[in-house]
This record gives sequence, structure tokens and C-alpha cells, in this order.
Amino acid sequence: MPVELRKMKTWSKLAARKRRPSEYEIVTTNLQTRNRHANQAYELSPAPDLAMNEWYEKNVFNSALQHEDWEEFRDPDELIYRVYTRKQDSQEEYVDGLVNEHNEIGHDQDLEPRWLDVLERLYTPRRYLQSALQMNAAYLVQIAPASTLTAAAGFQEGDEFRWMSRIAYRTRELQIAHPDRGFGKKERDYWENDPAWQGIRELMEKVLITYDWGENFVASNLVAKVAVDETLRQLGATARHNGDQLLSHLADNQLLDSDRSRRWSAATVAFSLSHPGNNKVIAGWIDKWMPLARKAIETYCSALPESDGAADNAIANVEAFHRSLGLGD
Amino acid sequence: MANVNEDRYVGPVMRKGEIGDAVIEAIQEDNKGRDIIIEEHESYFRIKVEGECLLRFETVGDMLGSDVASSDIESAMPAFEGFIRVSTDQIRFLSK
Amino acid sequence: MAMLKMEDWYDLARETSWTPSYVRVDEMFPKPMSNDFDIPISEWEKFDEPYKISYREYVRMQRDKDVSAYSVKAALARSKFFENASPHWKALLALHFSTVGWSEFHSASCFARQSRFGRSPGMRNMATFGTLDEIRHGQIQIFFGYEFLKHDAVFDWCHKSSKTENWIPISLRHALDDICHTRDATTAAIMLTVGFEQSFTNLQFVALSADAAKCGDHTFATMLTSVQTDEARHAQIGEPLVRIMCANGKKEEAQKLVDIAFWRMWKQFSVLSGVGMDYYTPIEHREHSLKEFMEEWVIGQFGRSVVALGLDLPWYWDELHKDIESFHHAQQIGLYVYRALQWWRPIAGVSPDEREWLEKKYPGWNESYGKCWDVVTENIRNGDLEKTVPPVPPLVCNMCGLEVAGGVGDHWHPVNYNLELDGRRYHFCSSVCKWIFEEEPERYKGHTSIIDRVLDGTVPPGPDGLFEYMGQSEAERGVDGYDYEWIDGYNVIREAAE
Amino acid sequence: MSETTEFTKICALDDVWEGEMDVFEVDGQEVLIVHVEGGEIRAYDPVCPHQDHPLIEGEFENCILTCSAHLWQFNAISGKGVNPEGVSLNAYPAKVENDHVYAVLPANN
Repeated sequence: MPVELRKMKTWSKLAARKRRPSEYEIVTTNLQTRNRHANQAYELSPAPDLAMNEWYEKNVFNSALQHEDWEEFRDPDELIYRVYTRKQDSQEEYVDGLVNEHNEIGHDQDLEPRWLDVLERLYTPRRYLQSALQMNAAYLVQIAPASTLTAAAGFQEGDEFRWMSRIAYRTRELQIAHPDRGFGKKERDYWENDPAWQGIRELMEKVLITYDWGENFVASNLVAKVAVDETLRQLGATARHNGDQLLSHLADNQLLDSDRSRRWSAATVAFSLSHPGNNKVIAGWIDKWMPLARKAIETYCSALPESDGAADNAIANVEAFHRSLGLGD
Repeated sequence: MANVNEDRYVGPVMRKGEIGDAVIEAIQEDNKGRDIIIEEHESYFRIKVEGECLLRFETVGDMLGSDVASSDIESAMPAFEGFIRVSTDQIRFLSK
Repeated sequence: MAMLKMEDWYDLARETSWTPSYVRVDEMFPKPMSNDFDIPISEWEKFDEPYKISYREYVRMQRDKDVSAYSVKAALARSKFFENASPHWKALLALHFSTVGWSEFHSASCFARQSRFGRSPGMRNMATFGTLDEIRHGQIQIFFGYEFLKHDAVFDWCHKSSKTENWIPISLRHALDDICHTRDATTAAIMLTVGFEQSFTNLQFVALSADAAKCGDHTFATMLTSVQTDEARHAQIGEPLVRIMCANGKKEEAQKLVDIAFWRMWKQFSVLSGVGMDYYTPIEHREHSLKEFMEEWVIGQFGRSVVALGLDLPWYWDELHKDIESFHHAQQIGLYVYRALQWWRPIAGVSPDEREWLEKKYPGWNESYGKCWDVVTENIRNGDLEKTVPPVPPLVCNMCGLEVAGGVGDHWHPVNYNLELDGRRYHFCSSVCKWIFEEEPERYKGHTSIIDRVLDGTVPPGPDGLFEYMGQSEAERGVDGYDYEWIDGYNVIREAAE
Repeated sequence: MSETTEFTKICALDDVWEGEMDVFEVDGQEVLIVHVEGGEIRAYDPVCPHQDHPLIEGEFENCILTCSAHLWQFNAISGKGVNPEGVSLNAYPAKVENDHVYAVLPANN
């Protein structure tokens, strides 16, 4: 009857190692096609006739960040969709609990006016920042040259959206508790005009228009995102000292997502270092973007109450992350 | 050609099962006065309501004896006809 | 105070647009990525998500969906369903899993383009769910396809086909890159969600699921509908976009995007779903023919919604009606006679019983396509297997990448629509594929079909050159799924007659 | 039934990759070969000591072998019960030589 069935243990592309692949490797590797031909990433007219083929050639194939086979990259968390939703559902369950508990004890009503000023100016406008981070992660999804990178960036996009949503949620709660204040009304104005935000906004806008895939990855995931997440850590610490336990817990939870981004980003750097010259390229971009990042941290942190040392702490944490990347001198 | 929209029938396509059955009952309850057609296929029901279809989660919950959210409906609704409007308490399917 | 309802706070989550001042707006939303069609930003910001959901609800719901879908698979893993499935169904599973998994994964990038370059925050948020959904659809289908690998090496193509230069992945990439990946955010959103997801994914994920359920393949049936529950949500991005375009005098532009995308995906699905439903599904398990499913889901449901949205039916609607009755029948003959070019084991699907079914569903089939199969059948009965494989390569359409087959009546009528441009001759299977090319020749003219590549020397010469080029080892060349035993049905008839 | 200490060739090392287990039949006798992550090879009686259910139908993840019948779990290196404790898989001596797996099987009657 039917033709003799041939059998295989795993995908031919994963067979050489003679090790049972993980579910992550089975479902996330080797799925990209736009990394096949330099001038014809997409199956239509080659560059320059097709704008998108030209875009991809210029920004990926001709990027200073190079690797012979990006598809070999692996996310150290081996995160797959069904694990992502499971983990984030648990985290959101926890955050729901936090928000509810604090609600029941009238947390928002009890906050000091001085602290409410801080929330209004430095916390609730962060949904614009989260939106910028969400947009940039989405750029990485569509430009990254390997499916394992695409997936990691996709989950990061989800995380940024998660916190944009939570901040919107908290903004409305604060508005309900303090209807006479600017919550829910003045965030855009702060984001666009308040001096405290201008460093961060300048940094994010400039990252967003950095279309070279390698530089965008470095500028966002190794510098800008790290820097702005460190400003959140400082905000969370200040909140703790000002009786806002809720915000300090929310910041801690958000930083768990940031840690995951740092893990896959650091792993991307480690993976890319096998290609000669990449360490200089990456270090060069970090140096290029750090002045803006420092300025962003300083303008934001100096607006925090009792802010002595906040900016220095944040910058030190960013620099420590950079040292951990093993780029050498 | 059957593309006249004045009397377009709209509504969800529900996977067969407990939720699907409850949705059929709830739609019949919440759309009285409108013509309703239930088409049975091998693995799904197509529920067609003339002009507009209202699906209230509370009514579905009454049929099931448990709380129902839009996510419960979505998980059993692979398709629908009409322009959908989803909110916390209900889904409406509009014909135009 | 209890938890806020989504309506109470959601509006804030879509007030996230700002006016950049450190960079220019046209730098942040460059034209190739973000076409505003000269519609003011204030109009785009009217985008109101028809299908609203919060991140919090999303992860809860999606977690539950996966728990259900994967648990059905685990429960049935030992049922030996696959080992006992007919070669028909195995061919269908191979065709589905080796083309659909990776192409859905790619769609994550298309939604990401909408999240980054969409002009309205509501659209950017909805598209973020789209990105996550499509990662799911890639991963779950690849995982389910992987299960079969230990039974059949054909399923290696679930993982490897995307990068190969086999003619089918070329054809599929060409279509999807055209509508999803090489377009700006607004265009891609309309083409993908209106031109494709609101129409054809229902065929493969709801209609085919009914066939799968009838076959007893509950793992596949459950997975298909579970995937489509996501599609039905994120596909709604297109509705407000089309409304905004129509309200701002850009109906014609929106119409063209839908017309192009719909036709391009019709060609893909006529092969994937058409051959799958009318030839690869065992007849005792067929819920409907492709034509009947098309009438329900596409001609009917999709056609009505396009008109309700304020657009017209695509100009080629009459052509489509004819194509529904013919195109996939012609492609099926090509898939079978050139079977070595496929990585799976194609099914002829024309035993006497099946021919009776085809004649009933497509009156006149016997007098047209049936006559071609008469010749194939006769050659097999006489043992002239080499005569069942045409000596010359097929002519391939420079748009859809599928065989230029044409219609069949008393005679075979392959109509070759062609045109000359810059000294090169392009061939098309239909007036619509040719129309798409002529609308924007720059997009398409530099692409070569698999046959162009044979003729221009890109494909190495020699009998194995094409297979090497397409990434097919000798063991990966398609052979008749039944080793020709389906012919026994005819022998019985002949013996009875004698 | 008598004991023997003779090693029998069971399979090629390629047949069972790291992280995999498989059942092989040699001279009418079945043996479960487990290739633990990290490289160690073990040979076991292929049925669960609980109710003789085939272990191959269970899961093998992170050095833990789980029987699909009642979810009894065993450490794949020691063969000892993890849940419940105090039970063990029936282990056969095993070794790798020249890229092949050998084990000492109970005598074949």
C-alpha cells in the first residue's frame, strides 16, 4: 500500500547536534525568509526597484553589525508563546491583586499632595514613553534577520504594551481619586513640554528614526531602554520612601520584564562577538548613544524629590550592564 | 447576487460545545422580534440574525450558570458575519 | 472600589500619539513604511477599534486557548491517528503544515509594521495583539507538524520549506511579500486583514476544520478553529481603516488594495484549500466542495461585508466565479503529473467514486478535466508510468507563480496572457494576474519565476539540477501517494465489463 | 533463569540522542535505553515497576522519567523513585563502546 514511511528524529536543520531539541528550538528556529538574498529580501523585484528590498539591503545586509548566520541565535530564556502567555497571565494576576489590595485600603486617597505632583508629572506620562518603546520593539520584529530574534522582540513589544496599559489603568484610578488634578488630561503636555521629560523624549525620538537594524538594536536594547527602565527603578525607590508602596511594587514587576529584555539582548551581543569587529561596532554605538542617555537620565532624575544620587545610581546601573556584555576595551 | 445589505443577516459562527449552545440560546433571548436562523455544520453553528445581532454576556452566563466574559466567547468563536463591536458586557454584530 | 472596566480606562491607552520635535514627522513615519494617503492625522486618529481587548484579558484568554489546543493534542497523541490515516489525509496535512506554519510566523512582522508605523494608536495596539497572535500561529502549527516527523520525513518541510527555492514556497512568498511585507503599514493592514484574513483564512481554518472533524482528526480540527478565533479578532483592524479612507475620498485606492490582495490570496488558497478539500480529503469525510465553501464564506460572507463597508465587489467578480469551478482542477492535474517537484506524496484523487463526486459538485467535470485524467489513468493501467509525466516543464505565471493552465472544454484552452516589457516576455495565467502586474510593473518586473530561472541558467543544468536548486534530495521528490494502487478501482470495472 | 554478565550490543549511539529514550528489542527481549542530558547512558527494564506500564509512553524531561499511567517519576540516572520514593526502576548494566550502546540483559529463556 502506501510508500514506506521514512522517519526522522528532528528537523534536518537541528539534527547535526544529535541532541533532542527543546520545544523552543523546534518552533522558533529557521523561520525567517527575508535573510536569504541581499538585494532581494522579499520575493519581488530586487533592490533598487522595490523600495522595501532596498530598505532591507541598506539597513540589514549593509549594517555594520554582521554575522554569518543570525538564525543560530538562541534566546537564553527559550521563551515560546504558550509559556509567555502563561507567565504573563500569572504576573498580571499578581498585579491585579496588588492594585485591588491597595484600592481597598484607600491607597490613592491617602497619598500626599507633594507626591501626587510627582505622579502627575513623572509617572502617568510614562505611557507615552511605553508607547515609544512598544513602537521600537515592533521595528525590531520586522527588521531582525532571524526568527529567534523576531520572537524575542515580539514578546518585548508585548511587554511594553503591557505597561503602557497598566499605566493608563493607574492613571484613571488616580484621576477618579483626585479628579481636580491633571491625571488623564495633562500627560501629553508633560511629555512634550516639561523639561524633566525632554531628555528621554529626545533619546526615544532619535532611536525611533535609527533604521539600521544593528544600530537600532544597540541604541534601543542596550542603551535607551536600559536607561529609561533605570529611571523607573529610581522612581520606584522614591515611591517607596514617599508612602507609595503600590508604585514601588509595580515598578519592581515591570523591571522583571526589563530583565528579560536585557538577557536576550546580552545574549545577542555574546552571540555576535564571534564575528570579528562586532565588539568595536557595538562599543562604538554604545559610546555614541550614551551622552543622550545620560542626559535623559539626568533631566528625569533631577526632577525626582530627594533626588541626590538617583541619576548617578541609574547611570551606574546602565554602565554595569555594559560592562557585563564583555565587549572589552 | 446575494449582496443586498438591507436585510443582511449577521452573527457569530460558534464552535460546537457548551458555550456555543449557550450563545444560541442567549441570542434567541436577546434578539426577539428579529428573524433568527441557526445553520448547523459538522463542527460549527452559524447563527444569523436579521439586521443586527446582540450578544449579552450576562444572558450567556445565565444559560451556563457561570460568569462569562468576552474572552470566553472569543475562544469558541472562530468567525462571524457583520461588523463587530466588543465591549466588557456585550458584543454587537452590525450589518452596515 | 473594584477593578475598573476596560471602557473606564481604555481610551487613555490609545491617547499615545505625540508631536515629535527632535526629529521630523516624516522621519518618524517615512513614506515607504507609513503612507498617510494625504489624509490628515486627525482623521487617522479617529480609528476606533471594533474589537477591543486589554492586555490583561488577552494573556488570560490566550493561555487558556493554548491549554485547550495542546491538551487535545496530548490526549490524542497515542491514538495512532496518523499511522492509520489514509495517504489522502497525510498529503493534506503535509501540504498544510509545510506552507502555513512559517508563513503565519512571518505575519508577525507585518503586524509589527502596523504597530510601528501605523498612524493611529488604536491601530498600533490592535496590531500588537496581531504580532503576538501570529507568533502563536507559527509556533503551534510547527509544533503540531513536528509530531508527524517521527512517522514521515515529508514533514521536515514544515521547517525547511520556507527558505528553499522550491516553486511552491516561491509562489507563496511572492504573494505574501507582495501584500504583507513590502507595503507600508496602512496598505499592508488593509491588504492583509481585509483582502486575506477576512476572506480566505475562514476557508482553511473553519471550513477545513469541519472536514478534519469528519475525518476524526480532532487535534487538527481543534487547532484550526483555535487559530481562527485569533484571526477573527485581529482581522478587524481593516474595517476602520477602509472607512477612514472612504470618508476621505480615497475609496478608489482602498478598493484597489483589496482587489489586488484578494486575487493574490485566492490563487494561493485555490490550490491549498481547493486541492485539499476536493482531492485530498477522503470523499466519505467531505463536508462540502471548495465551490460550496467559497459560496458560503467568500462569495457570500466576504462579498456582503465588502459592500457593506462601502466598497464595491472586485471588478473581476465574474472571472472569480468561473475560476472557482476551474482553476484548482487544472492545478491538481499539474500537481499530480509533475509530482516529483513536490516534497509530499501527491494524490490523484480520481478513483471512480471520486470522479462521480466531482461530476456531481462540478457538472461537466468528466467532459473536461476528466478527459485529461482518462489519459493519465490509461497510461498507468498500461504500465506506461513515464508517459504520465510531461516531457516539458510547465509554463508558470509571472504573478502567482502557479501553472498557466487555462480552461478546459472540448479542448484544452490554455490562454496565455502575456506582455513584453524592456525586452522581456512575461506570462500570466489570467487577465487579473496581468492587471496586477500592469498596475505597478516596477514591483514585479525584476522577479523571475522558477521556469525563468531554468531558462536563464540560474538553475544548474542536468536532470538533477532543478531538484538540487529546489533543495530536494532524491528521497524528497514526490511520488504517487498510493503507489498507483488507486487504479485497481478501474481494473475492477474493466474486468467486470470484459 | 540465570544471570549473565555478557554485554549485548543494543543500538548505535546515534539512535538515542541526548535527551531521548527509546525501546529496543534484542533477541526477543525489550530494553529501554535512556540518554541523559550531559551524556550518560542507562538501560532499564522498559516497564514501570508500578503496574508494568510501558515507560516509553511516558515523558523524559530534565533527567526525570515519568510513567504516563499514574505519573510515577524516576531519576533517569539513579533509577530511583522521585515520586513516590522507595521504589526503583529495574536497571541493567550499560556502557558505550565504539559509538554503540551495550547492556547486560537478564538471561533469555
